[in-house]
Amino acid sequence: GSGSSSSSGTTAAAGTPKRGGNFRLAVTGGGAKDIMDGQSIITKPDQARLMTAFETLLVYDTNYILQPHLAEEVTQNKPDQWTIKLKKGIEFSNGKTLTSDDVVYSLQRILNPKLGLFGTSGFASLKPSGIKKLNSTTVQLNLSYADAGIGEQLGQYYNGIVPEGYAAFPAPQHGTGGYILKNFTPGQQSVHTRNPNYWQSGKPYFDQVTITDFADPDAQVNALQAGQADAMTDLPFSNVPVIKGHAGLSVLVSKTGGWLPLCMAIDLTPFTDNRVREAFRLMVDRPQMVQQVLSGYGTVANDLYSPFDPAYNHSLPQRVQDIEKAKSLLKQAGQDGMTVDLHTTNGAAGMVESANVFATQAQAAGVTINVHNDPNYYGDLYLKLAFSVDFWGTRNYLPQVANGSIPGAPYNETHWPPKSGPGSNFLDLYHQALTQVDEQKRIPIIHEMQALEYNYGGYIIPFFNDLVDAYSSKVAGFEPSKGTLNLTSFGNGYTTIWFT
Amino acid sequence: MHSGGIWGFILRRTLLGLLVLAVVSVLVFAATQALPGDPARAILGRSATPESLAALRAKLHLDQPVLQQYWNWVTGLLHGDLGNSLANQEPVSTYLKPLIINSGFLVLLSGIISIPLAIAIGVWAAVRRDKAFDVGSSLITLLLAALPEFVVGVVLVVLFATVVVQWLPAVTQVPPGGKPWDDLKGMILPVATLVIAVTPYVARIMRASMIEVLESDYVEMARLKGLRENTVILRHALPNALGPTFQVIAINLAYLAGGVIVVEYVFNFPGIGGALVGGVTNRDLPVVQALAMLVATVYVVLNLIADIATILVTPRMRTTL
Amino acid sequence: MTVQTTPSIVVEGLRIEVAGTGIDVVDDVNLAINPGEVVGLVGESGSGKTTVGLAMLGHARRGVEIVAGSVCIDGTDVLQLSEAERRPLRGRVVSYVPQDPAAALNPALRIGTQLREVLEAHEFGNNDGDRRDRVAEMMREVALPDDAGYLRRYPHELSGGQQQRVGLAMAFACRPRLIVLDEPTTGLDVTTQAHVLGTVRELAEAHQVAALYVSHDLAVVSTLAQRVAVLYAGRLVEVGDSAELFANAAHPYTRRLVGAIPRLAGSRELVGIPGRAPSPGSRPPGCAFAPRCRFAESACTAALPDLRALDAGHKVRCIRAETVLANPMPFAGEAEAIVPPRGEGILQVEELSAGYRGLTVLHQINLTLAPTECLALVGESGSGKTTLARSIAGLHRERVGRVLLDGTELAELARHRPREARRRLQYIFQNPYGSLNPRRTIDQIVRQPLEVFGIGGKEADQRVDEMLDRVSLSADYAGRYPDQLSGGERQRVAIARALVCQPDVLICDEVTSALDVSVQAAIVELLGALQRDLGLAMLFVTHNLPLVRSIAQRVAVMSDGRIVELGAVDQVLMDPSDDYTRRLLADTPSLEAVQS
Amino acid sequence: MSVVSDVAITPEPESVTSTRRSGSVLRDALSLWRTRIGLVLVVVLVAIASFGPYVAPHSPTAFVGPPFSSPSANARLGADYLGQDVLSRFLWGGRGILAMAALATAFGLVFGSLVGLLAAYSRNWLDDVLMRAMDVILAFPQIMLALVAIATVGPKAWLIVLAVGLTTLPRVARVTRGAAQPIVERDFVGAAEALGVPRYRILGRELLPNIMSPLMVELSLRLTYSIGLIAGLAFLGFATSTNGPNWGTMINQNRIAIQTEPWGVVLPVLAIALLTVGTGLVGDGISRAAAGIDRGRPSE
Ligand SMILES: Nc1ncnc2c1ncn2[C@@H]1O[C@H](COP(=O)(O)OP(=O)(O)OP(=O)(O)O)[C@@H](O)[C@H]1O
Ligand SMILES: Nc1ncnc2c1ncn2[C@@H]1O[C@H](COP(=O)(O)OP(=O)(O)OP(=O)(O)O)[C@@H](O)[C@H]1O
Ligand SMILES: [Mg+2]
Ligand SMILES: [Mg+2]
Repeated sequence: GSGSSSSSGTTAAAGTPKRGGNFRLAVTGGGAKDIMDGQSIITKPDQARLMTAFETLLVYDTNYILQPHLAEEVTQNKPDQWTIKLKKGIEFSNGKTLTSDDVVYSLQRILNPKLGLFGTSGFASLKPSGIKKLNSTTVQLNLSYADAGIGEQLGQYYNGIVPEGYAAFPAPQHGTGGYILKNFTPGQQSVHTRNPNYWQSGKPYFDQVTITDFADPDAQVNALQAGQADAMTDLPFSNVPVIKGHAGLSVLVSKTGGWLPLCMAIDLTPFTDNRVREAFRLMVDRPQMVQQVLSGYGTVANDLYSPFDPAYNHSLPQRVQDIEKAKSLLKQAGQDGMTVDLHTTNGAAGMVESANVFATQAQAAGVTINVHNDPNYYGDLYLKLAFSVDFWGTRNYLPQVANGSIPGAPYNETHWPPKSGPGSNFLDLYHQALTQVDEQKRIPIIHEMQALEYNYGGYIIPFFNDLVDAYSSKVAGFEPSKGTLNLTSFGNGYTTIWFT
Repeated sequence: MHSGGIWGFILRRTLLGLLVLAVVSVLVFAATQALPGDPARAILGRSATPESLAALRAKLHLDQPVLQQYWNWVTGLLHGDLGNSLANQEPVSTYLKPLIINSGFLVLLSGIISIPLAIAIGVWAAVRRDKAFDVGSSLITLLLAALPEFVVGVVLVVLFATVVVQWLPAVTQVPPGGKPWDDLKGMILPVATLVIAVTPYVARIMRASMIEVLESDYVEMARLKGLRENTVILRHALPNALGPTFQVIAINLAYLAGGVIVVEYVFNFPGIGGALVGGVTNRDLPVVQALAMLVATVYVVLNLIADIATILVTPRMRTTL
Repeated sequence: MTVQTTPSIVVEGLRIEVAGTGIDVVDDVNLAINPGEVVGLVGESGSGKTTVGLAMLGHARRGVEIVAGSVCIDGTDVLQLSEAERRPLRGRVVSYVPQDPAAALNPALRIGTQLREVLEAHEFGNNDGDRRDRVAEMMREVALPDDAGYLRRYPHELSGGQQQRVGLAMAFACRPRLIVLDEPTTGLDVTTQAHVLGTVRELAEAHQVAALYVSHDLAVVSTLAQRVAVLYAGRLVEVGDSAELFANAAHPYTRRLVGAIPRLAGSRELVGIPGRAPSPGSRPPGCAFAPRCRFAESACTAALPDLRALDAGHKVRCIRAETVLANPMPFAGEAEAIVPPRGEGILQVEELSAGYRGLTVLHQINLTLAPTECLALVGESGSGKTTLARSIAGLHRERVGRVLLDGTELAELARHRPREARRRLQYIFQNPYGSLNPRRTIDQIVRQPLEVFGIGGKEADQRVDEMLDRVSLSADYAGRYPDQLSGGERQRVAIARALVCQPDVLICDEVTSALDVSVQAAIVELLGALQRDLGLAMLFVTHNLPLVRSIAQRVAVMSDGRIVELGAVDQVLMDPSDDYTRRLLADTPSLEAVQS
Repeated sequence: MSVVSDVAITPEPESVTSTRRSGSVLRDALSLWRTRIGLVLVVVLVAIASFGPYVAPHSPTAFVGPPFSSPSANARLGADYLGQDVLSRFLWGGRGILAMAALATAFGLVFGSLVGLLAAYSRNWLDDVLMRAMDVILAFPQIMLALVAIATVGPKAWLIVLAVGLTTLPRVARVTRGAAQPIVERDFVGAAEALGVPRYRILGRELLPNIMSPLMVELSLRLTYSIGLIAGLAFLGFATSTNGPNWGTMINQNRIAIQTEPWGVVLPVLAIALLTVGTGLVGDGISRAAAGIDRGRPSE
């Protein structure tokens, strides 16, 4: 159905928006490998940058419900066919009007395997040949098999709509978004100036957005406190009291479906044996995790992701710590008193901490965990490790599976599913689920998939962490959201926030 | 004959310096070769495919024999070509240039402030030997000299930027294309940290050497000749006391080049420090190599200058060269 | 000698203490110097000469302070003035020539600058022109070139003698009333020394400047000073005309000093003074010399005798002066007949040339040393004595030619020589302060050779004790460290170390030049005795000609790395055939001049 | 040649005129209040570092409350970034740093002085070669060399010790050489050579004892720097373990909350500061007592 074009309201308190100012955002996790691409990101600053210039056909609102954005509406007319209808009069920042050609180009670009883009795997059911332009504002997607997940894919922030012929930075970056890239130095800073002919009237409010990479949260917080930044991502949970106590600074806590899994590669020793995986899942004291890692800013999880998905399996029993059982399982597996390396990195707030807390909890079961904090984690080691920590944002079940739990998924840390034994049918179930248009029929399949991962999977998911960001009270328009990205999807592309 | 002596000396020293640099280059190259992990993969990261890896390796000459690679690298250096950063394909020179300027300015500023300050303190302490100033300053310098600079940095931030008062920015921001001197306020704390790190040591050396000179017969003689005290100190004592200090000053300036690494980390200062840490962790060999060579060269040049300066203030050495 | 009625400087009751402690460095010093008069201040090292000298300028070195007395220059008491008021006096009214010219000239400043700044500091002359002229004039007066080029030189580009003369020029620059010269010729060879002394005498007379000449070398003083004040343990013990003093000294100490001076004429034993001068703090009550004095009686130690006048201008601080005067001056008679060298050479040097970094400083030296003979090697500084000695001892790298021990050639470096050769040939260094390892006890030091030559246990202990005893060091020295010994004692240790392994040949390089006259005499005494008793062959290097008489049978005179004369001592010293030797003898200051 | 007086009246350490034996240097140093204070500081902190673990109320990794919770009966000085007991972690956190610093310094001192002595004694090509080699190492700032080393092998304790020790070596070597050169010129070395005393004995018995005082000064100075360096590396995140108790790491982990729960930073910063200041004071004391060593002696 159709919905309002504005995906987030403005808090009454903030009053009427005002124009002007340079919004300075402090982000960690960047580096020399920073990029700018309307359809891909490597680091967190990349997310912040992408949102300045690029928008998607659909967007998730603060309650994680899909809303039309560039598209007037997106409908699944047949199990294997979707139709996209564009809004009229939307222009790219270089003045070019948005047409179906751009949509076709964007989707084709996403499908191009050579580019190794984020979205590719989500569109497994779509072949380039299946993308049909009906008229200047309508595009039809003919799938090679039924897929109910396309809509959600079109709402993923990284599947931005780019102009025909688009290429990543250093090529010029022109999107439909609120800002135009002025300059960009990887690992340091990018500056974005207001897009004068943005399609949402009156928006955006800032004259300029400056995104600065920070080496560590400490410097970030210092900058915020010293008034050198207007907002920062991933405020260390431990710092919330500090900022809250600090006049002129506010904390934005968003209960999201974000999660920091401990990833066991099911095909690498010692985790080839599910008894070991089971034991490890039982060693975790999840409430303590929430307490120590998140300072309570999170909710206990049950080794499953996508909590907001209507199809989330609430019937599975909540796992609790059981050291004795864990011990006996390890004994059976002949792994009692084992030692394992756990790799992590300062990728997202809490990644190192949860590794350390887990290490301490594991001691109780006589397991020694050597935590390696490797800054080059995502460069060299990622996806090749037996035991590692990673971070994910809110996403519904099927899109997430597409991203991380099937062969060919770009970020399959656990190397799920197994070739044989329980779980080996996971892929079939996935395809069944996709082809199943009827929601009621789809849910049982998904529940079965979740049960498999719950019992045999490689993920330990102790909690869903809240996204905690901090910003100067000079900035208005932020409000909590269940969405993936920080700062309410970076102020929905810096168009829904302003300086009071 | 004297000047000839000097030139000969300078020549010898320069050659020695070059020799040192040559050896350094070999070491640097060897060390960076020893860095584990495949740079090609490090670059491609998530999106690595066997083909793209192979292609990139070839592009980076990683497939060539080590000696060949070393030769390419050195010849590159001599032509001012530092190769391309593995992390972001741009030339190392363009990537490092702004950072070097930033760090350079930081070091320079710290040097310009700390060295004269140190000399002044040292001289005055020696002149007022065992008086209040001497005792006080020598104690303070002693305490400060002992403190690691990251401790100093953290304390300064706490005092002046966050907890106690918030007069100064806690982090230094140099927008790309911007110059560090645009935001001098942001330079205060990093510079202060480095100054505190360097001044005490130099001051103590200066004091010691000045005292040694003040005790010498010729200073006593100068007094017995009825010269005014400031003539005695400025004309007779100071020049002789400076000589031995130059080496120390040089070493400390070179040390600054290392000190920045930590300080830049504390203040999130965009300089070679961050680049080095990043380069090391990203296996960005060209960057690490370039920085190592840069710092080594700075060291060698500074020492050369110090040697020459020492010669200039010590006539005796000119002839006994 | 003209004694003027109005002395230009009068020192009274001067007392100087080690700061803070009540320990006196010098006390009760009274002196008067007339214009144009040169007064000698003589005393052993540590007696307080420099301290007194500096007090003339109202200056006390770091750690000592002037606590009492007055120093009146033309009526104004320097000590009463504030530091600020003294400054204009220094260099203008009273000036100072330091002990060590090399150290006293600023290495970083051209000598011209250093000369000119004195004049500038005291606004001497109306303009730079005057001052430039004055500097040139001074340079001429001290017989140095006055051209701009020379003035642009740095101190290190001058020889020791030249540096000292620059010092003099500086001192005389503002035509002061009083000038204090602190051993200005120590370290200079006799020839240069003679020049400097000459200059001083002339200038003092020409400008009617009063001069206080500080020295530990009586012979030198005797050639220069009209009156002499003898300082012992910080107190004046005798003051009088030099001739009078040397002819019949009234104080036992003065007598022993005179006796300790080697003479050119008449070969004779040297008699050193037993014991050592007490240092500040450890000075005995009563007469400080009493413990070393053979005239001493109980009264001497009871109370400090005061300085009383014997006759006009002759004062002495001794209650037994009359008795002393009754005795003849201790000029011991002929030494026992010198043992004639027997057998042929034990040590031969053939065609030996040596140098430093290519620059040759020794040219084809030929020498033969017979067993039990003592051959003296004399020559002024820089003539190559040490180089030769070191080459023989195997401590010098760059050499050609042969050194043979009992006919067998020796390797260049001691390390490559056979153990036996190393044992038989021993070397004693010029400076006892450098040749003993400050971190090892006397026992360890003396024992070292024995260890090297594999002698240990009982025998070693016994030999060490024996040796220490021979050099008359009591057993309790064994446990001490060198810095707890006096220069003389150190040199004794060095001798003990050399002799403990019973060598046949001993090479001594200026073993006494670092020591006071009295100590020097004692050491020479000892060496002579040992050489005779142990039947050593000895090569005795020195630049002190008179000393040769007291110890050697033959003497070789060296000049510019060549041996210019070689013969029996009497023959060489009495009628030298080489005129370099003659000049050397002429320049050598000696007491004879005064006495006859 | 002038003659020094035999007495050594020492109104002030720096004007000592006679050679000091290392023993007496230490004694003199101890008579200086700064040395005493320094020694007290060092002793106290070494005690804390080495015995702390035995008196620590909790395991350094035990959770005693929410992160950065304020001091309570259970956690006297509050909890750290993970809710671990700050006090316990502080008590545990000195050992590693201290041990590594000590080892590194020892390494640098032993080999540094060896190189220095060799260079000074062999007044020939060997001298040049050795010193140039030192120059090469010196050309890198200590921290840089350590960083590269750690990057190659990872933050292993032995590697950190080695890297820090290696960067200490040339600095010690220089000082040793400088101190030994005048000694080598002294006659007693010549005397030993004339006797044919073997080289190693000359190095060990004639030279080494005479440079003890500068070496002792160097020892404390280098220890000071090693502590700072190792703590600094930990501060940069290069510690042997990510959550192991370590003063350097503590600062980094807890400085984020310095405003609300300062103990987690203040304690380690204080500890490191006092320790380095302590070693510094001792070093200064020794150098003052040893000052004037080999001065005032006639140079021939
Ligand atoms: N700064 C000082 N502190 C303590 N004692 C001192 C100091 N200077 C000199 N003395 C002592 O005062 C005494 C006299 O010293 P002074 O230098 O005047 O003797 P000197 O006769 O000049 O000796 P020399 O012939 O070696 O020059 C010596 O015993 C010396 O130890
Ligand atoms: N280490 C050296 N390097 C270069 N030249 C030297 C060195 N030592 C001595 N000479 C030169 O060799 C010559 C002889 O020196 P040597 O020390 O043998 O003279 P000497 O007779 O012992 O003098 P002195 O009486 O002062 O001891 C001198 O011209 C001296 O300048
Ligand atoms: Mg004197
Ligand atoms: Mg000599």
